[in-house]
Formats: sequence, C-alpha cells, structure tokens
Amino acid sequence: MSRMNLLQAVNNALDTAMAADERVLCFGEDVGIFGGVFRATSHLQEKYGRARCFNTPLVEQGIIGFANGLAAQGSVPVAEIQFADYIYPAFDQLVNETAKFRYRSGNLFDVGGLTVRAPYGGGIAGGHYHSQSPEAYFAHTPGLTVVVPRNPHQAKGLLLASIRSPDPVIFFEPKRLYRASVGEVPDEDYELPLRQAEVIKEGNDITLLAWGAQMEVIEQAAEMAEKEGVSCELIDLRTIVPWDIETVVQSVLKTGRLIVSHEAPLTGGFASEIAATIQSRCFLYLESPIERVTGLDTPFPLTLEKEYMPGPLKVLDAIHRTMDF
Amino acid sequence: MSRMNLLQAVNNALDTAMAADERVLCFGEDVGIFGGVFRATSHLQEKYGRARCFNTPLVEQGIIGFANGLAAQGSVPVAEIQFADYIYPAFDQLVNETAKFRYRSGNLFDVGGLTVRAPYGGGIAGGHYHSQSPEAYFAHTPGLTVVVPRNPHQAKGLLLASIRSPDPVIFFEPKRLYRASVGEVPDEDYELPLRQAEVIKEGNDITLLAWGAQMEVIEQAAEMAEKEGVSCELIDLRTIVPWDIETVVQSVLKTGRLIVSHEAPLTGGFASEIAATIQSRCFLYLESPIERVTGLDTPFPLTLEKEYMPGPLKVLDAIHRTMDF
Amino acid sequence: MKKNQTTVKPVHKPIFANGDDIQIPVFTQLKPDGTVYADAGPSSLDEPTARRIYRAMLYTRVLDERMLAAQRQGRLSFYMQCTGEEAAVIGSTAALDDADMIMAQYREQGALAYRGFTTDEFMDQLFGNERDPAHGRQMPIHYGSRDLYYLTISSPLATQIPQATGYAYGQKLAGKGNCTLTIFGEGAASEGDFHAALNMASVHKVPVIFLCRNNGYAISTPVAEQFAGDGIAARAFGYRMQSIRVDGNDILAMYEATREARRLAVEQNEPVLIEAMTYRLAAHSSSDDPSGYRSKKEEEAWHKKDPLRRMQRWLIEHGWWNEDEERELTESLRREVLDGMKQAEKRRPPALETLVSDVYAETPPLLREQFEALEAHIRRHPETYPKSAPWLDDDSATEGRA
Amino acid sequence: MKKNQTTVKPVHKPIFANGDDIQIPVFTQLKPDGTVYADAGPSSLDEPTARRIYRAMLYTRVLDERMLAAQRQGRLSFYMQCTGEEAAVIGSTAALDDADMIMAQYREQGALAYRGFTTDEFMDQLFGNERDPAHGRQMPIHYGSRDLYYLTISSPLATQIPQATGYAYGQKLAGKGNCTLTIFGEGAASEGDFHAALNMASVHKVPVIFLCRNNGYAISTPVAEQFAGDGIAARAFGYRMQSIRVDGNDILAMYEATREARRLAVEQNEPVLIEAMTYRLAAHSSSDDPSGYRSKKEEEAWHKKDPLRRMQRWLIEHGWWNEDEERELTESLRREVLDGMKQAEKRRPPALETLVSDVYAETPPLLREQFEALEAHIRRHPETYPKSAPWLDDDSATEGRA
Ligand SMILES: Cc1ncc(C[n+]2csc(CCOP(=O)(O)OP(=O)(O)O)c2C)c(N)n1
Ligand SMILES: Cc1ncc(C[n+]2csc(CCOP(=O)(O)OP(=O)(O)O)c2C)c(N)n1
Ligand SMILES: [Mg+2]
Ligand SMILES: [Mg+2]
Repeated sequence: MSRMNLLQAVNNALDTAMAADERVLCFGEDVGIFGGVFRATSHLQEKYGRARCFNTPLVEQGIIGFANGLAAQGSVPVAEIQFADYIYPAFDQLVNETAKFRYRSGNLFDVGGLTVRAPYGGGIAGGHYHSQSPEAYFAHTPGLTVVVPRNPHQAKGLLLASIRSPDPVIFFEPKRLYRASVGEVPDEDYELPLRQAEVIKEGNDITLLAWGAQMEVIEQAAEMAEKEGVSCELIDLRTIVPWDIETVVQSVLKTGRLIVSHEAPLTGGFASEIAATIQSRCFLYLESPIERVTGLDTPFPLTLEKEYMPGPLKVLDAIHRTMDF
Repeated sequence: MSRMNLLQAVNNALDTAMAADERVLCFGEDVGIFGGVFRATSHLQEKYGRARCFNTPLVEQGIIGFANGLAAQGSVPVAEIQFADYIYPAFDQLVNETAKFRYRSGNLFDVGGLTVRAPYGGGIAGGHYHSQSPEAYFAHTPGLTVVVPRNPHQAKGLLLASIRSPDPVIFFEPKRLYRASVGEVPDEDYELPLRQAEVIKEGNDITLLAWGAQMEVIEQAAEMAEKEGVSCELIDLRTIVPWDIETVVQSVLKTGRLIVSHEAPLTGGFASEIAATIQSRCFLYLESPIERVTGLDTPFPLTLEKEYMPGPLKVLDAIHRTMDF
Repeated sequence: MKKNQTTVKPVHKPIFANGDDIQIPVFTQLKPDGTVYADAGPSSLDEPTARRIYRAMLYTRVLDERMLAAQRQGRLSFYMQCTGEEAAVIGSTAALDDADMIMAQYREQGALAYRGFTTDEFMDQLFGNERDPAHGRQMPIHYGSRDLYYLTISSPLATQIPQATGYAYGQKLAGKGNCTLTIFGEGAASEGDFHAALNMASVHKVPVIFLCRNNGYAISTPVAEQFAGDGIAARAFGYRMQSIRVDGNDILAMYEATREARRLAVEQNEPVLIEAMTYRLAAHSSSDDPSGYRSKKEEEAWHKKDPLRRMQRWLIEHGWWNEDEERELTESLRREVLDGMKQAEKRRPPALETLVSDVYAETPPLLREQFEALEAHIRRHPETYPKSAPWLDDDSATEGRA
Repeated sequence: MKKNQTTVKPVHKPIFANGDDIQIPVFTQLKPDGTVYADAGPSSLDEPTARRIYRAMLYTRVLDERMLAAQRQGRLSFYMQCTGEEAAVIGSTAALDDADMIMAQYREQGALAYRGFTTDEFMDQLFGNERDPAHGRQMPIHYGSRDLYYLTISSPLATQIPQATGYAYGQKLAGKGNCTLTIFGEGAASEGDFHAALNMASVHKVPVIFLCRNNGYAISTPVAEQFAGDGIAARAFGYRMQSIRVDGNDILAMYEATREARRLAVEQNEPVLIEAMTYRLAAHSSSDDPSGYRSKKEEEAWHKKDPLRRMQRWLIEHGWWNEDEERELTESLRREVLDGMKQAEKRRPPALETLVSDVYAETPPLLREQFEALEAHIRRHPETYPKSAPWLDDDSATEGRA
C-alpha cells in the first residue's frame, strides 16, 4: 500500500501495465519526455523507451485512428486525449470505427486492446473548453465501454481492467480529483470489475447515484441529509456503459427514491437514461419522481462555475423535494 | 399547391430560400451540377450560379468549418452532409464551435444563419453506415437546434424556418421517405414553427410520440390499436431540441400513458430524455411505466434490418403492455 | 540528407512560390500496344506472378460484370466495380508479401482476388447470408479476411488511413519485416484523416505505403473541384515523404513502383505515397449514373487505356498467354461466379443471434434482454419476419453458433 | 500557368522524391543590429504606421509582463504571453486593412493592441467581470471584438482555420475588397482542420491569409516530433497555394510579406500561406514550466533575436524613436495596465442571468426554468454563492441586462 493521489494512481497503473505486457504503449500530445500536461505519464518514456511512450503530433483524429490500427494489429494502445473537451475531432474514429470494429467484421478484427484516457469534468476554473463531461455522447454508442473512477484506488484497478478488457474503453479521469483525491493504493497489480456499480454506503430512504468527482458531492449531501434523519444509499456507477442496471434497480426497489447527479447538461445527459430505465423497472415502487441534479443546459461557464455546478446543496435540495413529495 | 415527394419539397424549400435571399448558399459533396446524391439540390447551381451552389472537397469537418465561418460573416449557408452517418468528422465543429459560437462571444459573433442538412435513418438496406439516427448526440448539446420533418409539407415549412432561424439548426431528413412520402405542398413561401410539437391525432388512452419516418410507424400501430378499442393520441415532436415539453406533458396528463419511439439505439437515445422528464412532471398521473420502442443497442444491421427496426408491431406490443400494466 | 530553412540562404525580397515549378512525372513502363519502353529495363515480374496477376484481373472483371448485372436484375441490393483500376490495385498487391496488411476503401476487390479470396467468400458477403463471416451486417462489397490480411471494409472514407499508420507502427515493433498498404481514392484524400495519417507516418517512420487511386472523380466531383494542386503525389513533399506518380493502368509500373516502395518501407522504415493515375470506367456504384457529370468521349478515351488489354498484349508478346487460354479462363470464371452466386442466393440469412453478438466480446445483460424480447416478439409475429422466424428453433437449438 | 502530370514527360524508371531538393528560403530584411540588408530595398513602412506598430509591440510586452506577474500573485487564474512573437503578429496585422477579419489562436493579443483594444477591454475579459462582453464565460485571454474585426478566441485548436476560409468566401461574395487573416501555431497545423482549410481555400480561390507562427514548440512538443517536413510553408505546394517563409522576428519582413500576401488575396483571390519562423520566449502558459523540455541555452539564443529590440534599433536608426520616448511610453503603459487591472479586479461578476443568455437567440422555456430554479436555490443559500447572491436583487430589477 502507498498513499497516492489520483494522478499518481493513474501513472502507477500505466507503469504496471507496461511492465506486465510489452504490447502496452502510451502516447498522445506531450505524453513523452514531459509526461503529459498533468504528468499522468511521467517517467514512462525514461523507463520503457521512446518506442513505447511517445509524443504524437497535435491531431486527435490521428491519435485515435493510429490507436485503432495499432489495436487491430494486436498491440495494446493507451492513447491520451489531453482534455476530454478535445476528443470531438476523434469522434468519427471512436463512434464509427472503434465502436463498430468487431461487429462489422464478424470478429475477424477487433480493437479490444484500445484504451483512451482523458481528463474530464469541471471545478478547475477551466471554462467551456477545459471542463466538459462528454460521457453521454459515448454512452449512446453500442460497442464502447465508458469508465470513470472516483478515487486513486478505483483509478488504478479500473484502469488496469480497462487496458486488459477485450473491449475498447474510454476512461475519463476526473481532473478536479487529480491532486485533491488522495488515498491508499495497493502496490501490486490488481483489477476492479468493469460493468459493476458499487454500493458505497447502504441506506433505506433514498438512493443517490453518481460517478467520478460527483461522488464526493453526493457524499456531502448524504452527510447533511443523514443529520436530518434521511438514510441515503450511495451508488457509484463506475462503468457508465454497459451499465449495471441490476444494482440500481435493487437499491431503488428498497428505497423507493432515486436522485442521479452529473456535471454534464441535463438534456440528454446519462441521468436521463437511468431515470428512463428505473421508472420503467421500479414503477410500482417509486415513492416520488426520479430527480436529476445536473449542470445547466448551457456550455460550461467560468466566473459563475459554482453556480453552474450541481453542488452538494443542490443535491440536498433535491433530497428534500424527493422526501417531501 | 403541388404534389411533391419529400425530396422535391426539400428542393423547393431551398429554391424558395435562395430566391428570397441572396445570402443563402448551398454546398456539400456532389451538391453542384449533380444536385446531390439524392438530388435534393437539383437545378440550384443552374439557377443561382456556381458561387451560390457548389461542390466542396470531400471533407465534412471542412464543410462545417467553412459553413461556420460563412455564417459568422453574415451569409446564410445551408450545408449538406451526404449521409448523417458521415457527420461525425464534423462533430467538433458542430459541438465545440457551432453550438457555442454565440455564447462564448457574448453575442458579438454568432452562426445563427447556419443550417446543416443530412439524410438520416434506416429502412433503405443501408447497413450501419447509411442508416444511423444520430439526433441524440446533438440533442445533448446546448446551443444546437435539431429538427426532423415527417412529410413533404412539413419538410418545406420546417426547412424554411430552420434556414431563417436566428440559431444554427441541424435538419435531419428521413431518407426512407424521400420518394415514399408524397403530399400536397403549398407553392408559396411559408414557415412552420420550430420548438413546437404537433398533436397529429387526439386520443384518450395513451400518447404515442415520435418524429420523422417513425411517425408513419406509430400511426400504423395506432390504427391497429384503435381497432382494439384503444384511443391513441399521436404527437410529432418535430423539433428534437429545444423540445416542446408542455405539449407532451399536457397530453400525458390526459392519457396517463406514454410510448416514445425512435430508430436509434435505446441506451442514451432521445426517448430517455423524454421519459425522464415526463416521469418527473406527470408522476402522479402515470398509469403505467413510460415505454421506449427503439432500435437495439447495436450498430445498424443489414440483412436483419427489419428485425432491428422498431416497426408497428413492436409499438403495438408496447401499447398492449402499457394498457395491460 | 535533410535540408531545411537553416541551410538555405535567406532572401531579402518577398518571393512567393506555389510549387508550380515542381515537376512530378508519371512513371510508366508498358506502352498501350503491350510493348515496353526501351529504357524501362527488364521487368522483375516473373511468369507465375504475371499469370497470377492476370488471372486476378480477369476474375475481377468477370465478377464485376456479373454482379452489376445481378444488381440490375434485382438479385443484389448494391454493387461497386473496380473496372479500369485493376492494374493499380492488383499490381500493387502483387508486389507485397502475402502477409502484408491491406487496408482498402471499397473498390479494391482485385486485391482479394489476387490473394485467393474464393468465389464463395465473395458471394456470401455480397448476399449477406449465414456464411458471411460478418453475418450480413454490412452492405455488399464490405469484404474482410483475417487469413488474407485484408481489413474489413468500412464505409466512412479515409478512416483506414491513420489506422494503417498505426498498424504499420505495430508491425515495425513486431519486427517481422511486414508493412501495410492502404488504398484510397483521391476524394478520400481530402479528409482530415489523410493529413493526420501521412504526418504521423513520416514523424514516426513507419512501414506504410499510401496508395491513392486518382481515378478522376469522387462520385460526381471531378478532381478540379477536389483540389487545386498537382494531384495527390505533391502533398508528400509537405511531409518530406517519398512519393511517386505512376500510370495506374500500367501493370508493370504499378508492380515495380510498389516493390520499390515496399523496400523503402520495410528496409528503411520510410513511408511512401504512390499516386496511381487511373480512371473509374464504370459508374461510382450501382446507384450512380455518370452521364450527368462526365462525357461519353472522356469515358471512351479511357476505355482505350484498359489495363487488362494492355497487360494481355504484354503477356502474349512474352509467350506467357494466348487467346485460347483467355477464352477458356474467362468462360470458366464466368461459370464459377454464376454458380457461386446461385448457391449464395439460396443460403439462409444469418441467425437472429448475430444481431447482438460481436457488439462486445461478451454480450451485456441489457442487450441479451433486448435480444430475448425480440425473439419472443418474432415468435408472436412470425409472418412479419420471414428472414429470421423460420429458423428460430434451429438456432436456439444450436445456441451460440454465431 | 498550371502545370501538372500531363505536361511533364513520363519516366520509365521508378524515381521517388521527397521534396528535399525544394528550397524554401527565409525572407528577412532587418538585420539583428537594426540596419536593413543592402538588397532589401526601402521598406514601405511609413513613420505613423511604424510608430503605431512599435507602440502595440511595447504595449503587448508590458501587458504580458504585468499579467503574468498578476497570475503569479494569484490575482488572475491563467495567462498566455505573446512574448517573442510580437513582430509576427503585429507586423502582419499592420499590413491589413483595419476592417479585414482576424481569426487567431490565443497568443495574438498584439493584433488587438494594434487595432486599439483598450486596456479596460483586456482587463474586463481577463477578470471575467460584469463588463466583459462575453460575461466571464471563457478563460482569460479569450478576447473578441466585433468592432475590431477580431473573432472571439476559441480554445479547440485549428477550428478557426476552415472558418477563415468560409469567412473569406463570404467576403469575396460581398465584394468589398476585404480578406481574412487566420493565425495559428505549427502544432495546430497538424490538425485535420488545417488540411481542410487550405484545400478548400485553394479550390474555391478565397481571399484568406494563413499565418503560421512556427515558434518551435507545441507546449512541450518540439517541431521534430510534430512533423518531418520542411516546416509548414512546404505544405502549400500540395495545394498549389502561394507561400512564403518569413523571419518572424523581423518586423519589416513580416509587414512586407503580409502586404504582398494581402494583395494576392484581395486582388487575385489567391489564398496565401505565410510561415513565420519565431520562438515562444515565455512558457506555453502560466501553467507551464519549459525547463522540463528545452534548454536555457536555446532560450538565450532566441532572446538575442528579440523582435522588439530589433525594431527599436531600426526606429532609432531612422530617427523615428529615441530612448526618452521609450522610457516614457513604457512607464505610462505600465501605469495604464496596472490601473486598469486594479479597476477590473474590483468590478462585480457578471449577472446570474448571463449563465443562460446567448445559448440561443431566445432562451427556451426549459432553460428559463432551470435559471429560475437556480435563482431560487441561490436565494436559499446566499452564503454559498458569493459571486452571484449579492446582486440578485439588483439584477432582477434590471431584467434582461445581459
Ligand atoms: C466520410 C464519408 N463521407 C462521404 C461518404 C460518401 N461517399 C462514398 S464514396 C464517395 C466518393 C469517394 O471518392 P474517391 O475517394 O475518389 O474514391 P472512388 O469512388 O473514386 O474510388 C463519397 C463522397 C463516405 N462514404 N464517407
Ligand atoms: C483540439 C485541441 N487539442 C489540444 C489542445 C491543448 N493545447 C492547447 S495549446 C496546445 C499546443 C499548441 O501549439 P501550437 O499550435 O504550436 O501553438 P503555440 O502554443 O506554440 O503558440 C495544445 C496541445 C487544444 N487546445 N485543442
Ligand atoms: Mg476517385
Ligand atoms: Mg508552436
């Protein structure tokens, strides 16, 4: 066990994966000698050489196209997109290529080895081009797996599982936690399961569901609510798609109430999918409407970032609305 | 009034817009002398000259980048993307640029003049790269307006309104209806309102909601259901975002039941947003869970296209499930 | 030796250049009459390879004619011909090792024919029946073969070009001396992915050959509306990449150029761009009618440059081929294709299960549920689903067959 | 005259070329000591323009120094300097008509300074206060001005390049004789949008000038890992586009080259690519530390080529400037910037309403609802929202102020 922040945990996972399998490669803009603008790939070029850890030219569609080809060849590429906000030039390669590679070839070819890492989310005074949470775009794309860790321990285990998953994975790292989230992380090689949500805390009155940095927010809201006597069950979805419906259904069958929270705008955010599914599967058990506490239907702002963000008090307000319904 | 198919109605709308305002330009791959692979831009180059209707090089990101610049300059570009399946290389220009142009500049600059047309949807034996319905990707993007017409009359009126809208619009044309849908279309210049759903048929027992070619499908399902004594209210959403919540809420408050249907995959499709919103706003009035009848969570197939599609019988099955709940 | 701004003397007047003075000649060896230019030197094509090439060219021509006809008869939904571009595609393929990777666009069935894709394999894909390895998921002509190192075709243009750079990077690391050939049209070369691919290949020095079939049109768009530069070959200079322009209808030149390109790629990790000057003799696809955008006269001029006839004359000249062989082979190929088609047409559609398999390595529970609901639905309405309903019981008995 | 493959004699041996023999010299007029090369001829810069340029360069330098310091003091969240690239940016801007459009990347505040963006305007954007026309929505340095024909900066790289092509196409149709200048880094030129923009501009012959600031690095990535070719200028030949390589630290050459480029663009509708060879003397941004990826020695060598000092010497040489003026102007600019900053810091944040305005021309009901819910929420928890709560009553009294 070592104390690490989330960035160090990611770096450690990459190091572990590269040491264990020489087919693993890390690349992207500034990931070489510099170790990435956040330093997630620090020292990897020194340790594994320029052939396995390198800078690419500044072209996201090329990075992912290149990575798709490498994965098809049998390598295990871990491509970094410098900010999730800049993943869109690669949208075609991800949505039309990565996601459909196995299906369209009847499994003759696949890019299962591919992992795309990208720092994402707000809370760092980044404005609309350094704060976005684009998970819902990819969640509407069959063939893709989208994973988000909430702390360093999760980050290492989920990233190792993603790299080794037989399916391509987009791994969004909540950059607000990069240095802020610190915890014990096993030194050895370990994986945490994909496609499984985790019940972080059991409770009876209401289920609060989120992922990534937003977990902290719902935890804070839950703490406040508990003081008022509301018993909250907390779930970290962890894998956004394919998502763990069963765990959420079981929880809501018990609590009868659900709040889903994410930073991305409300309309078409992934909370809508969860609400749509749960209202259908738990219809007779729901005591109040499923609430979504999310970003506004606007681009991500700067000066008024705090106002935009779905902070703990907004979640608490929603808990009140839901409990008092 | 003239009898036209949907393609002719689109062509007529473009002709009308170009005749009325010389700032209107049409361009895209093969839209020049050839008139587009579906012939939606037939004769426009002849009539308005090569400067206002022209072929572009084969580069979607360039087409939309170019169109954004033109719109910022004050022109009124109508850019064609040959198939909606090929809009993704332009995703960055649409989602990071078009959608945020006005917001990020505090209205110093805007691309409100822009309209992007693209044939979309399945039912033409096109497999996964000539059948997609990507509306949900854009619906999660504040700043964009997404419009889908269901027949020739709607197509002309909505396209003219889109071209003249002060906001950029993505206009998806159900290509399966291009020649199949024929109807009376006014010869004169007219606009139909954006952001307004239309109640196509009133009913009391259940609300069926769709858009585009899927309207035909729910109409057929409704006919069968009516024979069994189920009174269906039919709504065409028309503008996918910003969507007309009020009309849908009013309908569901009356019927207590809702089915939403689209061709795109279930997970993260726009039906999820509608279900999430309506379960919240009509909670106490819902008699049964909101059902979604959609494509499968797979890429669009070819040989087994019919099996994939949310056809009338699948909608009918859902009506039964909902009525019998 | 690399030269750059630091080695060139500065100038003190503003002189602009647009590269007009750069001359990129066409490399050609075979004259239209089947004889070889005097200074071309002997071809490195030996008799078995030459015959293998010609057979593949003839096969491709026969296949294309037959399948277009089938499309016209309504037996096939869609088709695309290689007609006129067989030398560019097959000549380059023949110059490779059979284990080199090919990532093509869609008009390169000749490469598969050369590598031994069988008539049954072609037909099963075209008819999307139960023996198509991709289970009828893609439109006709989207072939793929793992055994023949031929990546399954994907419709979105140019996406395979940066993929080829990545694949070749992997080959370089693997160190087995293989390279990747990626083939694309001059229209596709306008996509952003083209720029990304060439730049990354030259920076990372990967063994990839970029072969552009410049056939004059992208559907209806002529090259003059596609680019203003001197074709595609000139773009290589922007990346300091080796490039060559070749007469794409000249089998000897295509073979020779690709052989040399492969040497540069594999031995020196130098990516290479080849521009094959050719012409799409047929329509863009079975959905297209070129009479709206190009002249009969232009088409006829190119018919005279038909790469098959040119190669045939050369073979006969060498005594490696004769008219009788031609007649016999053509007939037997026609029969083979027709028989293959008839059988493929009759084969049953893919199992329902294949709608949901291969989306993920392991089908997630929700998708499994969707499948079960669909199966139950089809069982309730079998008449509506003639392609799947009749086989449901067979298929559930052999669960997991897909 | 267009030359292409049809006018060049064919060859019969496979000859590859990578463009190494193409020589792109650097155009320069001003020597480091402030004198002009003998064969450069007289500069077309007149005294008022020269002084306007120099004032803008000095202003930019002062602004950058002060604002970086402010960032270090924690008064500003983020900053990016133009330092070292002032001549490239301001020299090109000065050669334009003031109504020509500029679409820049983010390091081009010098262009705004030249056109008369006020200190208050800079500061209000940097501090995202209520007077920022973009209502504090974007990070510092994302300036924009409609009056000064300067498109609001957007962080995603290279997106403005095809937009410039489109904007210029509109200018051509409008027929008022204006053009668009788009400025970007050599890193951004790797994006697909760059290829799209240049190709479309040359096909459609639009009056656009593509100015690449080749400053050696994209954050930490040196040009050798960005491209293998001869810089960016060489890429123009692939599109048959006029191009020129210029000493980016030479104000006379930058001015002259852009003047000529503008003439080509506006009079002949010829797009032009200019590659300005320069160096980013400062860190990439206030978040960056270059010591991890480049040497002090390299930085020092470039400090010697500082474009300000070079221009200053030339001005003094001409008798258009002197040390006293320099001192006075520097001091007054410093004061102006400091005062401006102090005032801007104190201004209140944008009204809450600006969170939701401008997403659409007219705010949709759902967004309006979200706003109302937010406002009510803030009223319940005013202590949590110090940036908006104190002004809620003021703002609702002046509804629609945003
Ligand atoms: C990204 C994308 N955009 C558009 C299309 C539609 N499309 C299919 S083929 C084609 C023309 C391709 O021309 P070219 O690359 O020259 O190849 P050729 O058909 O001439 O062999 C177009 C526009 C597509 N398949 N993918
Ligand atoms: C599409 C996109 N990808 C990545 C980034 C992150 N980023 C910001 S600046 C930069 C380097 C740009 O280098 P260059 O274009 O050479 O400009 P310079 O900073 O040297 O002026 C990068 C990678 C971005 N802003 N946009
Ligand atoms: Mg072509
Ligand atoms: Mg740079």
